[in-house]
Amino acid sequence: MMDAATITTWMNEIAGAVRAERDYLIQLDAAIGDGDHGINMTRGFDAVVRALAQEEDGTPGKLLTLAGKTLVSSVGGASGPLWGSALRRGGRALGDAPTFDDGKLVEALQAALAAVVDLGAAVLGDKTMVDAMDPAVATLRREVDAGTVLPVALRRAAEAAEVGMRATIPLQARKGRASYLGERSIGHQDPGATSTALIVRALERTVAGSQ
Amino acid sequence: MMDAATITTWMNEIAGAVRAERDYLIQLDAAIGDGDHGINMTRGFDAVVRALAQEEDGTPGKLLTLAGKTLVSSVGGASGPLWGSALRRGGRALGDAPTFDDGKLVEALQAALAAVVDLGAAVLGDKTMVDAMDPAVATLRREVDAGTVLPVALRRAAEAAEVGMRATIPLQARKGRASYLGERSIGHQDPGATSTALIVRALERTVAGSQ
Amino acid sequence: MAMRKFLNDPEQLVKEALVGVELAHSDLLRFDRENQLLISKSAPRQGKVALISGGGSGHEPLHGGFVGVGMLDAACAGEVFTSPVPDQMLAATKAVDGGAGVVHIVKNYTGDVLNFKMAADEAADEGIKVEAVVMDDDVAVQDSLYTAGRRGVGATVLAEKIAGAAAARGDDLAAVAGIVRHVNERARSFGIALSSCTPPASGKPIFDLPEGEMEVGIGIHGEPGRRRAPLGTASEIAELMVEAVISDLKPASGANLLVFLNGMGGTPQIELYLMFAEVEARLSKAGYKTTRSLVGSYITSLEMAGASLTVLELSDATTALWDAPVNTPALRWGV
Amino acid sequence: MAMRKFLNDPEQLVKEALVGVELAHSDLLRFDRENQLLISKSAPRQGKVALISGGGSGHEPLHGGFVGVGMLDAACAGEVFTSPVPDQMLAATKAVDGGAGVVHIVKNYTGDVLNFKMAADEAADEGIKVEAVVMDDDVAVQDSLYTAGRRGVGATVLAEKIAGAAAARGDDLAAVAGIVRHVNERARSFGIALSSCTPPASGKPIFDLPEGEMEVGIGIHGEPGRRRAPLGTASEIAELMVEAVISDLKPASGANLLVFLNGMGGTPQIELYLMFAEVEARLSKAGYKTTRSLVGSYITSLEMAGASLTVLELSDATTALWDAPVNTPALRWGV
Ligand SMILES: Nc1ncnc2c1ncn2[C@@H]1O[C@H](COP(=O)(O)OP(=O)(O)O)[C@@H](O)[C@H]1O
Ligand SMILES: Nc1ncnc2c1ncn2[C@@H]1O[C@H](COP(=O)(O)OP(=O)(O)O)[C@@H](O)[C@H]1O
Ligand SMILES: [Mg+2]
Ligand SMILES: [Mg+2]
Ligand SMILES: [Mg+2]
Ligand SMILES: [Mg+2]
Repeated sequence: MMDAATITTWMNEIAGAVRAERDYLIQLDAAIGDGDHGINMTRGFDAVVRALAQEEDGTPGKLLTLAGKTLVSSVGGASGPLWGSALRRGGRALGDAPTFDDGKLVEALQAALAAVVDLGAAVLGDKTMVDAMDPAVATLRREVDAGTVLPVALRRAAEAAEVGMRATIPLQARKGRASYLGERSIGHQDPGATSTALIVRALERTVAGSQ
Repeated sequence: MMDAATITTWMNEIAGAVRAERDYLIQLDAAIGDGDHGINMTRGFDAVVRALAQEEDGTPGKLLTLAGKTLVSSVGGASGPLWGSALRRGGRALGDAPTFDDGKLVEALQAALAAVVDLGAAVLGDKTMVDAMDPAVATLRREVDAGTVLPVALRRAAEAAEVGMRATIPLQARKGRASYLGERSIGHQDPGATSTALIVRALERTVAGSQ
Repeated sequence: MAMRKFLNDPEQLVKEALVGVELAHSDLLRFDRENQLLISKSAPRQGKVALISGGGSGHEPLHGGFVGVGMLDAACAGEVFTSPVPDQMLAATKAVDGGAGVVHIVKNYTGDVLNFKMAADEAADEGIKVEAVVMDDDVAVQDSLYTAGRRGVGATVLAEKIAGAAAARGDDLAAVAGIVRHVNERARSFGIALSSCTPPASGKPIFDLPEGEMEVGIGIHGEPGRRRAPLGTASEIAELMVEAVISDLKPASGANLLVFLNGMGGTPQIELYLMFAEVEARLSKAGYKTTRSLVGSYITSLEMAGASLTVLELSDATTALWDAPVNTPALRWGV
Repeated sequence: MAMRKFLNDPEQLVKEALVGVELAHSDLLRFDRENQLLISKSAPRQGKVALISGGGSGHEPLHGGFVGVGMLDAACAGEVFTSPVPDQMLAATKAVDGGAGVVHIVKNYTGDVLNFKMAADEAADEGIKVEAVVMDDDVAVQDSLYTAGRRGVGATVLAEKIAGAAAARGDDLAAVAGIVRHVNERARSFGIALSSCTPPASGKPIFDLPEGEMEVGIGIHGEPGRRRAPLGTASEIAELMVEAVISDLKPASGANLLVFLNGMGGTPQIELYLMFAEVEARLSKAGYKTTRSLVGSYITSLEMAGASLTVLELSDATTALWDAPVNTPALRWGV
């Protein structure tokens, strides 16, 4: 079973990961966007870590919702509302319980993906974070349904996210700033898909570390 | 004896010389001024050549005066009024005669130098065109007074101009834009002294060519 | 990390600059530091429709420079090139609402649209009438239902002025929003970059543009354009811009135009006026009448060298609204 | 030769740009192509003292952007960074004289001073009363009788506005010239460059300034400054500028100041406002009151990144003249 500490650790892991890859994300976004993705994600998850540090006795659902709200209120740009709504919706899916199991995690991530799609209207192949998030969630669900232990299931989900991330390279963007480049967006990896892969990897480490 | 053709040829020679050295004069002026001296001199003497081409039956004095007026009206900057007044005053010194001799040439150049000093108030060592012009005129007068034939006298005058020009390098400018640089003007050759040396050389070539 | 910038801490840049705006224009506006807003001293005015806009910083004077009288009631400043967050737009909406509702002028970028949308939803929950209008005047982007669509660029400045005048004379919410929509429909823009710009937080130019080349069809976030081309003469570039804008806008023959020749931040005025003359020559040859014009750097990308052309087809009504008095840090006349 | 410029033929740049100025501001001024002048449509006005200025181009909006009502009657445009020729100043003087005489506002550069002087002499020969005032407000240059003296920089903008208002209200020639002199005496300036600029005719940057360094004590012709120093923070640079200006100006304690934070052409507004806040903090700490301010790029060096600070100690009289209505392409209020 997972609990509030899982959420807090996951958010800390993400904050560390996006900070470590800040310049790389900037560079990817500079190629087909405006070069701020690494800054946005770092600012956002730093704020999340600070917010959660004040809120240690919340339920996992409450913490994830708070993380989402914090992203909405601190990031701006496209990634702020998208990831913010995702985590908020994921938090709501976790409900009020003090713990959650593998199935509930899948449900929460599924809800998070739905929030992104509702808000941003991107479909697979539009060269967005959906291209990493969708296969990750699908893989996780399949593996969990098949009874794979969570650390392994998450490893496969993270691999699926990375495959999806790399698959954005040859695509022409149809959503977000990169779409303004038209054909010039081809040949570059989507920054949002890249940070999404980092976020799934962070979850994998969180769960592996606690077991 | 020299005549109107001497003036026209001299002006043509100057126009050719400053055009050939345009970039060099720009570079010298960029180091301690605003980088336009090569452009100013080229624009000015091109205009002089065009003006004289319309005016072929003037006396030497009239042509030199016209050259000066043309510089005033086409150059701007510091060098426009200075060289413009110089040639105008030189032209007036030549009077109405159809020809002029070595002594009259000295007198005209002496008047030209006086015009520059009257207007610009620079003294020897201020790191200006006066540092090339003054020794050139002094040398020419001494040589002509001593009976040296004009081509030789002019060669020595041109050499004196070049010595004066090079002697501006270690000086700190006290007049013109370069003075704003304070000590940073030290170590650079004055652009106006450099074009002055070109002008004296052009006169030497003019006289040598006609003899 | 040394950039060619006057800067202390990049993370504090926006706030520090807004302090300066408030100090320089305290007669017109105040700075709400907590929400990173510039709010007109004349807002809220009971019964007047309020106008707010906002977006990433780095486009100055847009939007803060247009806060005052006869234009915006408040501007929300995001980090450099990053949309502000919904909390800001919500706070601005509440601060300026005079009971007659608030128009949100939103430039069409995914981030701006999503963040403004969240704020509008919350404002509605709190009982404030909000009408959001999304500006998308940039013809460089091929419009399509399946993409993020066109970007909002220069027409935003014109819409803020024209709709601001409509709000000032007492038009109601639907009318003011309708005027913003009308300006958006009758205006088109096209931009060219001659250099990249360097966002302070990253300290690196967004793209590397060799001398002798230009980016054609840029937006305002320092992003590369639709294509790269050899640098043309002013005359050739003007031709390109006019053709792109006019072929898409298709003004009525002989129409009255407002021509807005905008600098991207690092282009000197002498070049902007040269470009304006080139553009003007083409428009008048095509039979149009430039009855109003605006030349200067009003919607910028930091220190980018470049320019954009915005053409608005004027009606008598929009002409009168353009001419109405305005008093803001960046646009002022009639008062 | 490819530069990052909108340009056709460098030799035609000034004329082509002035055509654009005339097209954009035909309500205010006209372009005399032969003499390369911008002349106010309201000039000559019988009995009004006229004001003209001029200098090299590349400093836009100075001077042409200040031609109109309540400021300059005409501006003479030289080639880029090169003083105009006397014929231009003479033609301008004749065009605007309304019988009450003409004030020449001359920035102290050898070229400008000599060319204006020749024109003034000729105008006097033709029976026009001319009073020339030479501006020299730049404290970076140590004043000395034996050098060319201080440069004329930012105070020129303020003198043109303030004396323009005096002329508009009917002051006589001596009074208007006296006001220009007064502004020059009670104002000081200091400039910093973060990059060089590239004059179009040569196509090369005037100097090479590595990133991480700055030129301290610059003028407005793209020339290097008094010294080169490591690039400081905005805060450190503001300290340097304020100290240089105030220690030389020595305003009365508690004096009212007009603070003019000027961009050199390539510095974005967000940085100018940041610098303004830094300057302001220091001035108010020192007990001065900034009762008027101007922030923007008004006297520039093409696309140079940099800024200059000009501080004018205000009296009630100069404050009222500053506030008086002005309508020019670049400065407008009260009308
Ligand atoms: N409509 C959308 N749906 C899903 N993801 C999107 C959408 N638009 C943009 N994104 C994602 O957002 C990322 C960019 O985020 P960021 O750089 O932080 O914001 P901005 O584009 O506003 O500067 C893109 O790489 C893309 O993955
Ligand atoms: N007061 C002066 N007296 C004599 N020569 C001067 C004076 N001031 C400047 N000069 C000369 O003018 C030259 C610069 O000319 P130029 O670059 O054409 O004009 P500007 O300085 O106006 O750009 C200097 O190199 C110097 O030789
Ligand atoms: Mg981005
Ligand atoms: Mg020079
Ligand atoms: Mg962004
Ligand atoms: Mg010059």
